[in-house]
Amino acid sequence: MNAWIIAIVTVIVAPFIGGFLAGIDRRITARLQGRFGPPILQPFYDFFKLLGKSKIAASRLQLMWIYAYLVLMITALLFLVLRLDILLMMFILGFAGVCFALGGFSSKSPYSHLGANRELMQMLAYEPVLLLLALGVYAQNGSFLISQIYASPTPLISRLWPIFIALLVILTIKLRKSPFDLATSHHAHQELIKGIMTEYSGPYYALIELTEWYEIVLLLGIVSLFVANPLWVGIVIALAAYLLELFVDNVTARMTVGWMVRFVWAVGITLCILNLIWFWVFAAIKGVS
Amino acid sequence: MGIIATSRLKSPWIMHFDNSSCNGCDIEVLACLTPLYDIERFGIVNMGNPKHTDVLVVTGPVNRRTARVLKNLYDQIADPKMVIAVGTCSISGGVFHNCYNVLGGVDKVIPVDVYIPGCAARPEAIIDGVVMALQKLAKLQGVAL
Amino acid sequence: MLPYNWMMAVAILLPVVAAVLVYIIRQYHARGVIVILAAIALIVNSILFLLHGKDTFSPANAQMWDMVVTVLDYLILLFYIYVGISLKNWLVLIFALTQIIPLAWFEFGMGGRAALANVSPTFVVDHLAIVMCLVISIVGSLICVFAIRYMYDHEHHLHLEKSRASRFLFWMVLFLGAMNGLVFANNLIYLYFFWEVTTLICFQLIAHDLTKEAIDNAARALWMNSIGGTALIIAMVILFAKGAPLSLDGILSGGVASAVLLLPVALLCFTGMIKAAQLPFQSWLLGAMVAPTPVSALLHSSTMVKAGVYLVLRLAPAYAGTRLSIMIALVGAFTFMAASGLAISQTTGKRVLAYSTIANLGLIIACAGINTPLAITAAILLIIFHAVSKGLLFLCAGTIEHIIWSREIEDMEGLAAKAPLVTVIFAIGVLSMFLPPFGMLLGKWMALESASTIPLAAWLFVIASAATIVFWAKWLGRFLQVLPKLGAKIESLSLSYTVPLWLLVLGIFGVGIGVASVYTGLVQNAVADVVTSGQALAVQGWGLTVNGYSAVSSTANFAVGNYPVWPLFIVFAIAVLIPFIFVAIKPGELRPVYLCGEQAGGTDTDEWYSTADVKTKVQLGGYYFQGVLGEAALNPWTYTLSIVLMVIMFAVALLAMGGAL
Amino acid sequence: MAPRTITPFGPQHPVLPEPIQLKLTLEDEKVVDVMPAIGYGHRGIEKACELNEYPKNIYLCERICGICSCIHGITYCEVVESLWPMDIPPRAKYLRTIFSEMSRTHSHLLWLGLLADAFGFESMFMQYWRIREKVLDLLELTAGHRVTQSVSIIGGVRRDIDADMKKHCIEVLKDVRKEVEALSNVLVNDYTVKARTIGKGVLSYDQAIALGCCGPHLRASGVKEDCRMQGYLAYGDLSFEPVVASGGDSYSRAAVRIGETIQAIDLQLEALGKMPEGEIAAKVKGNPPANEATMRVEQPRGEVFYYAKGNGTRNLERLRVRTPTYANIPSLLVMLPGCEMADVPIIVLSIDPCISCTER
Amino acid sequence: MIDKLKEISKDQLLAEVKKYADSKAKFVTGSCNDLGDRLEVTYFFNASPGMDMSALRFTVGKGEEVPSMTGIYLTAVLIENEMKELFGLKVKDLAIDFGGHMMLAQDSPVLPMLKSEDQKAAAQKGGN
Repeated sequence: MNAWIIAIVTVIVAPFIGGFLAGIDRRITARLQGRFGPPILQPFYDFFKLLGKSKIAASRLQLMWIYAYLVLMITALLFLVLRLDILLMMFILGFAGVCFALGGFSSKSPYSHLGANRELMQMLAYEPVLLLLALGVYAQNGSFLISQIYASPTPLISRLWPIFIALLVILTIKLRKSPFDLATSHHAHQELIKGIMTEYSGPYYALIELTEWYEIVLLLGIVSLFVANPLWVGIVIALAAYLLELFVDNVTARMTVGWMVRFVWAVGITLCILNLIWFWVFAAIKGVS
Repeated sequence: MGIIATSRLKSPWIMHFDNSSCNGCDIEVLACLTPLYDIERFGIVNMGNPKHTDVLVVTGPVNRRTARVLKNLYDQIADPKMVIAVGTCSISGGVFHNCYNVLGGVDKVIPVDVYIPGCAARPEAIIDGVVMALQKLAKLQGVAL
Repeated sequence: MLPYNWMMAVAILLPVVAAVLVYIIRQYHARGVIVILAAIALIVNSILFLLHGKDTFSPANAQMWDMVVTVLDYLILLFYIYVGISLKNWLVLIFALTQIIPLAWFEFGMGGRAALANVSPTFVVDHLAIVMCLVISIVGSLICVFAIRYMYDHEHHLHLEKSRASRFLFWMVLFLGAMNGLVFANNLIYLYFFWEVTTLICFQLIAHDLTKEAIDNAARALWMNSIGGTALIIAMVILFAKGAPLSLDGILSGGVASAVLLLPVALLCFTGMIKAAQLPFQSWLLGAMVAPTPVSALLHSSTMVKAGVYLVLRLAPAYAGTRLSIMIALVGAFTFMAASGLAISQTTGKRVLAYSTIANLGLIIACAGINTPLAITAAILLIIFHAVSKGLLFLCAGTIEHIIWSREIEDMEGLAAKAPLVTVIFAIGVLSMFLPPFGMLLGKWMALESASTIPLAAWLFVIASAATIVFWAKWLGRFLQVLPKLGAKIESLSLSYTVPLWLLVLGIFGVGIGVASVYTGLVQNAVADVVTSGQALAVQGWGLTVNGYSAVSSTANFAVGNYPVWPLFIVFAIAVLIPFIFVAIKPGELRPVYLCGEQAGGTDTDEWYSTADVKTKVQLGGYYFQGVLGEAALNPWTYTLSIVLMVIMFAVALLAMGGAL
Repeated sequence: MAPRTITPFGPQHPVLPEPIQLKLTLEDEKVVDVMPAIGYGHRGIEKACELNEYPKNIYLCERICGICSCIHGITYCEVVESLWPMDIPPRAKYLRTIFSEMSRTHSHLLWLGLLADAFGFESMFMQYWRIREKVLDLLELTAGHRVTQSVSIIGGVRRDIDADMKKHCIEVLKDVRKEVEALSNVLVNDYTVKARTIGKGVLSYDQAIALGCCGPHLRASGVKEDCRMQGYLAYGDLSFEPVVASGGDSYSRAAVRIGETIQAIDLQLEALGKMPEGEIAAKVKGNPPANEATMRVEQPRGEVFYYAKGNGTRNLERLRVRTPTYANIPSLLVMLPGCEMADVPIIVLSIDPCISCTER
Repeated sequence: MIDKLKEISKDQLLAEVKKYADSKAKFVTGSCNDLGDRLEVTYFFNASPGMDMSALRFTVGKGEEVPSMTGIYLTAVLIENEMKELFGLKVKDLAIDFGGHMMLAQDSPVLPMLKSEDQKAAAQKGGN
C-alpha cells in the first residue's frame, strides 16, 4: 500500500516542483540576459491561461499522442520513485519521446513535421547514452534496479563520472536548451517556429507544458541517482546541474541537427563506452588475481 | 473560473504581425522585449505563432496582400483573443493613406480592441496599450486587475 | 490423440499433399477451402506436438525414405545446374557444382552414405523444435490464408491472362512442410535435404512474377544460399573425417573433443547466417522483396530466415564458452546495428521491413553468441515475438499495397484518413516492434541485460536500438499526416485479409500480456534444451523474475530484473488506446495547420499562396539521409567490416581446432 | 530523387521581422530550391510621392523604412537639392553626417542582435539591444525621436546639436564603443557562433558583383565599394576608409558590420569635433526646375539610389528609389540552395533584409 | 542632369548591356517613366569597384515588346517584373516571371504607376 501512496503523492507534487523550477529557469535566464524577468509563478499562470483557451486542433490523432506522452512520462517517473528497473524506465521514456514525435507527425503541417523529424534525430543522439547509463549502473551494482542504487554504499558517481558527464550533455537535449533546442524551443524565435509543438494550442499545449514539468523532475531525479546516499547531496547536485544547463543555454548559439548527433556520439557515447570498458577490464583483472 | 481568469491577465502571449509598415513600430515592439523595457515582467512573451497567441499586435497599414494574411492569422488564434493596432498607419493608414495598394487601418479587416497612436509608437505606449487590453479583458470577465 | 508417426506425417507430408491438391484444383473457392483446412490441420497438429512434448522419431521404412531423400537431393541440385545454364548465371552454376560434386564424393566416394544411414534417430522433436513448429504452423498458415485473396487481387491488378495463383499457393503451402521437416531433422542429410528444399521454394517464389528483376533476384538468392549448402556439405565431410557422428544431437553431446568440432560448427553457423541474411549476405533477402508480399511475409516471419537463426541457436552449446561464441555475437550485433542504420535511408516500405528483419535476426544471433541462459531466453522469445509482429507488418504492407498500389513510404502519407483500420493495425504492429510493453522490447531488454558482459556488443545494441526508433517512428509518422477534416470512413476489406490480420494482432497482445505463460509453457523448456549448463530460470506469477547468471557479480540468484508485464499493458491502454477511442473533436474546433498565414482555404485543403499568388500544395518529405546513411555511402564499410568479422570467426575456429590437435 | 518537402517560410514567421515569403524545397534538411515571394510590404510610395508636394515627401520617404528612415530623408533632400542644384550650409552637412552615422550605429546594433536571435543566442540579442537603447536615447536627445527622426529638410536640417548635447554625445558614444567592442569580441570568437556562420551563404567576389549586391553584403565579399567614398556630405573631410572582409560568408558579414559600427562611432566623434559653426539650413524658395538627378548614399544596409525627375511644378514627375535590399535579394537565390534549413534564417538575415524598403 | 547617359534604341539594348557585363560592371537599377504615349526606360550601371556610374536610356511605345536583360544580369529580374506590372512595359523572356503579382495582389489597381489625368493636367499647367 505504501507504494500507492508514494505514487499518488508523486503524481500530485511533481508538476508543482517542475513548474516552480521552470519559473526559476525563466527568472534566472532573464537575469542572465540583463532583464528583470517574469514572476516565479509565471509558468503556472501560463498553464492555467492555456487551460482556459478554446480548444482548437489540427487533427484528432494529434491529441491522442499527446495524452500518451503525458501518461508515459508519469509512468517513467513512477518507475523512478518506486525504484524499479532503470533500463525499462529508459525504454518508457523512449516511448514517451516517440509519442511526442508521432504527435508532431499527426498533422499535415510542415513545421511540426520537421520538428518531429528533428525530435527523432535527438532521440538517435540521446537514446544510446541513456541505455548505456543503465548498463553502467548494472556494471557497478550488478543490478538494474533503482532500489539497488539506493541500497549501495558507493555512490554511482565515484565510478561512473564519465557517464555522468555524458548525461549532462544529453540533459541539454532533453531540457530543450541551447545549443540543442532543435525540435522545439522555449524562446520561439526558431526557424521551425515552435517546431513539433506548432500545431498544439490551448489546453493541449498546456498538457505538453505539464508533461515537461514531469520531465524536468524525472531528469533531475536521474541526475540525483548519481549520489543516492545521502539523497540530499544528490538533489543538490541535480539542482547544480540544472543551473549549469541554464548557464550553457545562455552562452551558446543553437547548433544544427547533424552537429548534435556527431557531438553526442563522439563525446557522450565514447565516454560511456570507455567507462564500461574500464569496468570490464577491471572485472577481468579482478577475475585473474 | 477564478484562477483561469486571473491567469489570463497575467500571461498574455503576443504575436506581432507586420502588415506593410515601415519597420518603425516593429522595432519598437521588439524593443519592448529587450532589457530596458522587458515586457516579460508582465508575463508577456512574443510567440510568433497564432496558435499560441492571446494578443495579436499589428503594425502598419493593411495592404491588399496582407489583408488576406491578417485575416487568416486572426482566425487561427484561439479565443479569448485581443487585437492591438500599433502606430498611426495601423489605425488609419496614416501617411500612406493615399497609396494605391493600401486599404487603410487594421479595423478594415479584423476587429481591433486597442489603438496605440504614434509614429512610431514608443515602447512605453505599447506596454501601456497591452495593459489597456488586459483591463478591457478584465472588465469583460468581471475580474479586478 | 493422434499416433506420433501420424503427427509427423501431418507436419511434413500433409502440406505436400495439400500443395499438390491446390496445384491441381484451379478453382478459387475450392483452393481457398483446401488452404484453410490445411492451415487448421497444421495449427492443431503443432499444438498436439506441444502437448506431447519432447520425443524422437525415426520413420518405419528408413531405407525407402533415405532413398527418396537422396534422389530428391540430386534432382534439386540438377535443377540448379539447369537454372544456372538456362539463365547463363555462372554463380548459380558454380555453387550448384560445388554442392553436387562434394556431395556425391562424400556419399559414394568416402562412404558417408553408410554413416548417414546409421544415424538414429532421424528426427528429434525437442522443445526448441516445437517452438519453431508452432511459429511455422500458426503464423505461416495465417500468411497462406492471407495469400488466397491477395493473389486474386494481385493478378487482377496485373491483368494476367492465365492465373498462376495455384502455382504460387503450391509453393507457399509446401514451404510449411519443408520448414517443419527442417526444424525436426536430426540426421544431417535430412537437414541438408530440407535446407535445399527451402532454398528451392524460395527461388521459385521470388521468381514468381517472372519479371527480369524477379528472376535476377531469385538467382541471387539461389547462389547465396548455395554457398550455405556447400558449407553444410563441407561440415559433414569434416565431421565424417574426424569420426564424429553426423547428427545434430551427436555434435551437441560432444562425442569427440569439442574444440575439434569447432570448425564444422562454425561452418554450420555460417550456413545459418547466410540463410538468416546476415551481413554481408543481406542482398538476397532485400532482392526477395520483388516477390508478392505474402512471400516476404512467409520468408521473414516464420520460415526461411528463421531456419538460419534456428540452426545457430541449436548449435549454441557446441560453441559455448569459446571465442567463436564471442565472434558470433559480434557478427550478429554488427548486423543489428548496420541494418538498423541502413533502414533509416530506405524509401520503400518493404525494404525497411527487410532491413528490420535482418537487424532483428542479427540480434537473435548475437544473443545466441552471448550464450548465457538469459541471452538464449531472449533469443527464443525474440523468434516468437518477431514472427508474430513481422508477419503482421508484412500482411499490413500487402494490404496497403492493394489499397494504394504502391510500396513507397512517401505514398503512404495520410493513410490514417484513407484506411483507418489498416492504419490502426499497422500502428500496433509498429509499436510492438520496438516499444514497451510489447514482446520485442522485452526480448531486446533481456538481450541488453545479457550483453552487459560484452561492451562492444552492448554498444552496437544501443546504437541499433536508437536507429530502430528513428525508422519505425518516421514511417508510422507518414501514416498520420492527415488534413484536419473529419469523416474518415473505415475501409472494407476481404475476410481473407482481415482474419489473419486480427488474429495476429490478437497474437501480439496475447504473447505480450501472457509473456510469463509463454515463458513457462514454451520457452523455459526450450532454453533448457539449448543450455546445457546453469540452473533453470525461475518464474514468479505474472512477473518474470530472471535469476542468476550475473556475469559481473558472482552472487547467485541476484535479481537482474523483476517487472510485472501486465500493468504496462494497462499503462499502454491508458496512454494510447483509451485516448484513441475517446478523444473526440467537434468539427468547430478544427483549424487548418499553420502555414505562415498563407493558407488558401479551410480545413480540407493543404494549399497555400506561394510566389505570385499561385496556390501550391504542401509537400512533406521524410528524412532519409541518403547521403550519409544510404546504401551507396554505407555499404563499402558494412561489407568490409562484416567480411572481416566473418574471416575472424573462421580464423578463431581454425585456431581452436589447431590448438586441440 | 529523394523525397522532398515543399514549405512556405513566411510571411508571418518569428525569425522574419517583416513579411516576406520564401518557398523552400527541402531534401531532408537541405534546401535544394528557393523562390522568394515579395509584395507583402508594397504600398505604392513612389506613386504617392508624385501626388504630394516636395516638403511633404520627406515624411513619406522617411517611412520607406523605419530603421534607416533618417538617411532616406537625407537622401531625398539631397536629390531634390541637386535638382536646382543648390548648396547647403557646411554645418548642416556635418549634422546630416552625424545623424546618418548615428542611425547606422543603431541599425547595425539592431542587426547584430537579430543575427544572434537567428541562431538562438538569446542573451546576445538582449545585450546588443541594450546597448542600442543608449544610441536611441542620443537620437531622441539630438533629433527628437527614437525611430523616425525627421531631422532633414530641403536646404538643411531642422535641429542643431548644441555644446551640452555634444559633450553628452561624446561621453555616451565612447561608452557605447567600449561595450560594442567587448560584446563583439564574444560574437567573433565564440565557437558556436563560428560554427553557425563560417562558410554559410558564401558569395565570391565575382558573384557579388554579377548579382549587383551592395553595402556590407558586398564588402564582406572583398569588394571595396562604399558610397561614402564619393565624399558627399562631410565624408570628404573625415578620415573614412571602407571596412572590407574577404570571407564572403555570414561570418564576414557580421565582421564587416561590427567594424562599421565602431567606425560609425569614430566618424561621429570626429565629425562632432570638426563641426563648423554657422547656419543649419539654407532658405529655399519656389519649386525645383524641370531637371533630373540621381543620388547615391550609403545606408546601413548598403547603397540607396534615388532618381528624381522634376517638371517645374510643385509635384515630382517621377521618383525612383532603389533600396539596398532590392539589390541584395537576388543573391539569396544563389546563397540558399545547398544550405541547411537551420541556416536559412542566418543567411536571409545576413543580407540585412529590409522588406518595407524593398517593396515601398 | 544625369552624367554619362547614353540614349539608345530598344534593339541595341542587349548588345549594350552585354558590354557592361563583359567589363564586369554592376547593374544598379532601372527606372521607368510614363511620357504619355510612350514609356521611358533608364538602366543604371556602376563600374565596380568604385563609384563611376553610367546609364542607358531608351523609349518605347506602350504595347511594344522589350527584350529582357535577365539572361545577362539575373538581378534585373525584380525591376523588370516591377516595370511589367506597374507600368505595363512588355518585357519578354524574363528569367523568373511573377505573372504580374510580384508587388500587386489580385485585387490591386491595374498599372497603378501610369500618370492619371489629374497629374497630366497639373504638369501641363506648370508652376503654381
